[in-house]
Amino acid sequence: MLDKNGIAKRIAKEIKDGYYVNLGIGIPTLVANYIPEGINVVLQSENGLLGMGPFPFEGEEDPDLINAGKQTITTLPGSAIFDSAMSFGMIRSQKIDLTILGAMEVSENGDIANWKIPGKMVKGMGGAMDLVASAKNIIVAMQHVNKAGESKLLPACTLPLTGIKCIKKIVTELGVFDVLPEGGFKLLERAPGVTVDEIRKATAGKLYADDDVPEMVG
Amino acid sequence: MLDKNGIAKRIAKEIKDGYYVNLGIGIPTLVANYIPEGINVVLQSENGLLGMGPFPFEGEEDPDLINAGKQTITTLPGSAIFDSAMSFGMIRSQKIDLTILGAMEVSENGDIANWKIPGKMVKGMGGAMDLVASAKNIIVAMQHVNKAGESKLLPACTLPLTGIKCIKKIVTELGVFDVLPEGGFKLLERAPGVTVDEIRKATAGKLYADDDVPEMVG
Amino acid sequence: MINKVVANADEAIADITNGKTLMLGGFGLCGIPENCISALVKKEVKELTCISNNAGVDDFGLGLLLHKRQIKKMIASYVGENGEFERQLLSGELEVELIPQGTLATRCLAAGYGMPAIFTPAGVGTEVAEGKETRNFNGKDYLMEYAFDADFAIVKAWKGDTAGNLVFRSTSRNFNPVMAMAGKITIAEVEELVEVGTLDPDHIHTPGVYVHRIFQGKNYEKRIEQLTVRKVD
Amino acid sequence: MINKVVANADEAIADITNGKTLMLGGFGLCGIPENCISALVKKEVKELTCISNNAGVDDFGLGLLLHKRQIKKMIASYVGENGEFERQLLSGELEVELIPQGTLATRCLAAGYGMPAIFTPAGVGTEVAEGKETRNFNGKDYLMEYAFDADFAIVKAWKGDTAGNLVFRSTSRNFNPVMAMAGKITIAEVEELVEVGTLDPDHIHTPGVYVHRIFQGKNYEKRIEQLTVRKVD
Repeated sequence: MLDKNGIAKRIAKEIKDGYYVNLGIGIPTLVANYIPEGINVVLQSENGLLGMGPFPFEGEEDPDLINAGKQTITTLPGSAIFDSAMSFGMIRSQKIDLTILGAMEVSENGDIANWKIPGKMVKGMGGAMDLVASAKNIIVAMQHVNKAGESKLLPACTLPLTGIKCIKKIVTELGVFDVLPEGGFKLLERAPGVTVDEIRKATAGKLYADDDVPEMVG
Repeated sequence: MLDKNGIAKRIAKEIKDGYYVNLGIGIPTLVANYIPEGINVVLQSENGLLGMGPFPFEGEEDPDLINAGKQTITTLPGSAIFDSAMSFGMIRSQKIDLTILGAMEVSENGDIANWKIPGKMVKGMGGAMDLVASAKNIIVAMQHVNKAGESKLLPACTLPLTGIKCIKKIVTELGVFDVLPEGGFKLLERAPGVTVDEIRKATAGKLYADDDVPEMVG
Repeated sequence: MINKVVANADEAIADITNGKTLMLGGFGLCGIPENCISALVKKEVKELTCISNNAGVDDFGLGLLLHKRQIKKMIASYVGENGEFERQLLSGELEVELIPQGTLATRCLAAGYGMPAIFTPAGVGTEVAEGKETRNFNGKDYLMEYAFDADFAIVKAWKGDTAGNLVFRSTSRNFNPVMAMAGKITIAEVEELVEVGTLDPDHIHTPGVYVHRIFQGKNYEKRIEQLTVRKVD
Repeated sequence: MINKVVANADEAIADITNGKTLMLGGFGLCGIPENCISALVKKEVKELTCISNNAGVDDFGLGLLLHKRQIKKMIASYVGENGEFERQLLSGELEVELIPQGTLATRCLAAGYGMPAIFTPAGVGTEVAEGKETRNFNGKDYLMEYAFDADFAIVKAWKGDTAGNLVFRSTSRNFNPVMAMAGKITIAEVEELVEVGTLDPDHIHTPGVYVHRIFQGKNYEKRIEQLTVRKVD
């Protein structure tokens, strides 16, 4: 079973040299810590920055320089700043190679719900709807089941949707899954020590698993 | 009767303090020479400049700094440079107070033709169609009749249109005319030494002229 | 050049009356027009519709207007950091329209660029699409979204000149330039007001033609919402 | 950062083959990609569709490609300064589509901003509107115009860094930034190629994400089309 950092670490392997990547809030943010050495990657923050750097050193924080999570950050040599229209312009025109974000639910046809729980205070979708509707490659990083123990990989989402037919891959504490074009979750890798049966039990949507699904390599 | 500079000088009186103005090629360009003292006006050039200054001094021309007529020009303190999308963005959103341009024909309902003569080489509309479709206030500067002696103020344009129902005012060598919302040319001022009859004779479209149309004041 | 300078925030917002629609720049608390917000609080203008990516925090930014019940309707993409907001929303005192962040930005752009509507895939198949025209281009569905129609845009820039040309600093740029283009009347407050000729024409983010009033703000607090730092090793 | 540097124009355009659609920045002869145009002439690539505001003059700019009959179709707003162009047009050798300048710019913007179509009033009621959808918004008619779909965009900037960030100088900016955003592959030639970290992130006109290849050009002629000067008194 993976912890949050394990999920982030596994997702980082999906990032290829030369990628522009948008990281959502939560586990996705941790992915930045595991980008392999020697790989040139540029992080986009949708409030208007390409080339997001690490947090500033204490005392060097700049209130004018934040990321989409409102955290103080830094730029890097080669960074570029732009306005919100251009930021979502480049997202819509698919200049961002990979988007990684969290989810409350993903359906077996790739729908995602991650912004609203009826009856609870709704904070808003922020840039999530734009990102999922536009990105050519979206990976979801999330826990496999919710706090009530219910599967988050579902035949159909029960919560209000953020986007439809858009999620390509999911990484949870239990494994790595492709969302198949024809529908269904294809188990690609098991998390260390996790069996296919355990994964099947935790997955409400249709699960496809070969007999010899490999265990994730650390 | 006015010469080209006279037409330009008369049009310059229409420019009010605080106006952003786009000047077309030809007579409109001359208007810049007659903007009254003490009036603050900013000239827009649609290739991407607000605050167009005079021609450069000999030897100080900069090939990177031209106006929409491709002439070398200068900037002024307070000038701003932008790309073509923003330039026409501000034109479409009517941030430009006044557009002055030439015409081959204007109809009594405010249509304008100024870009194409069938059978002749067509150079293109450039920014003219955008300007006439968007500007809230357009003045045409032109000769009253063409080289064949035919009126250019017509019941309906005979040449391919540049825009429809857009011209508000016309200044020719013979006088100043409003294009009435209900159709027709309303003579506001006669050029020095020109009679209403002479104007009527040169105007093919419907002309409204009071008995006491004033002569233009120099 | 045309001089756009007014004395201060009070003068800049003097004609903002009850019931107007305002756009306010900023992302979180970054790049918000602090002086104008304070002046709006002081003026006690009410029943405002505010278009802004966020709604401030309890005691800063738009939270100050919420606290005084001056906002009737909030159009935003994310309103998560504000307890008073939540209270008013749940009690029905406050109308809220949540729209995708890119749609928010592009509806501003559309207004500034004289485009009555734009097409975006954001929200297709979700409740955001309800009641909206969906249209397929090249095999992909898009929603048609309308340009905003705001009475006033209020933005905050780093530097500005007397002709209204604006330069923004770092990510405090965010929504400010697109909103500056979108207001029927645009008010800019700047940290430093300079003479014309000081700013490089090649590096002006918002040309003065879009700005109707400009003034030098004061006492910028620039509060940080999420302070995240590294320790020096 | 991601390194986008290629050695020269020949390498930059190596995969531009016959029949491709190219966007080329510039207004008149101002800000045109001189090096890439020369390389295209040398490569003798043919049957190009060129999207550019103008078509150069007889012996410079796109006129060089026209002279060698490399252009099959020209999409432009104004083509007035070119005798060879006129000859090929009248003889039927060259297809020409003339479109309003603002429509040209905004169809580039649409491509760069992922908007499949835009609405503009330009051309309503004229032959430009033929065959196009007209739609009324708020009492005014607009044409729906589609985003461009160009295989390559070729632009010229003043400075650029190895990550592809671009800065333009004065009115040589014109169509270059919007075309840079619009190409499936974007090639930038620059007068000065600098290391990352040299350009101010706040003053980059085109972020590197839009640029796929960049190289330092040479021997810029920067020809002036209409030299207009004042005499020193």
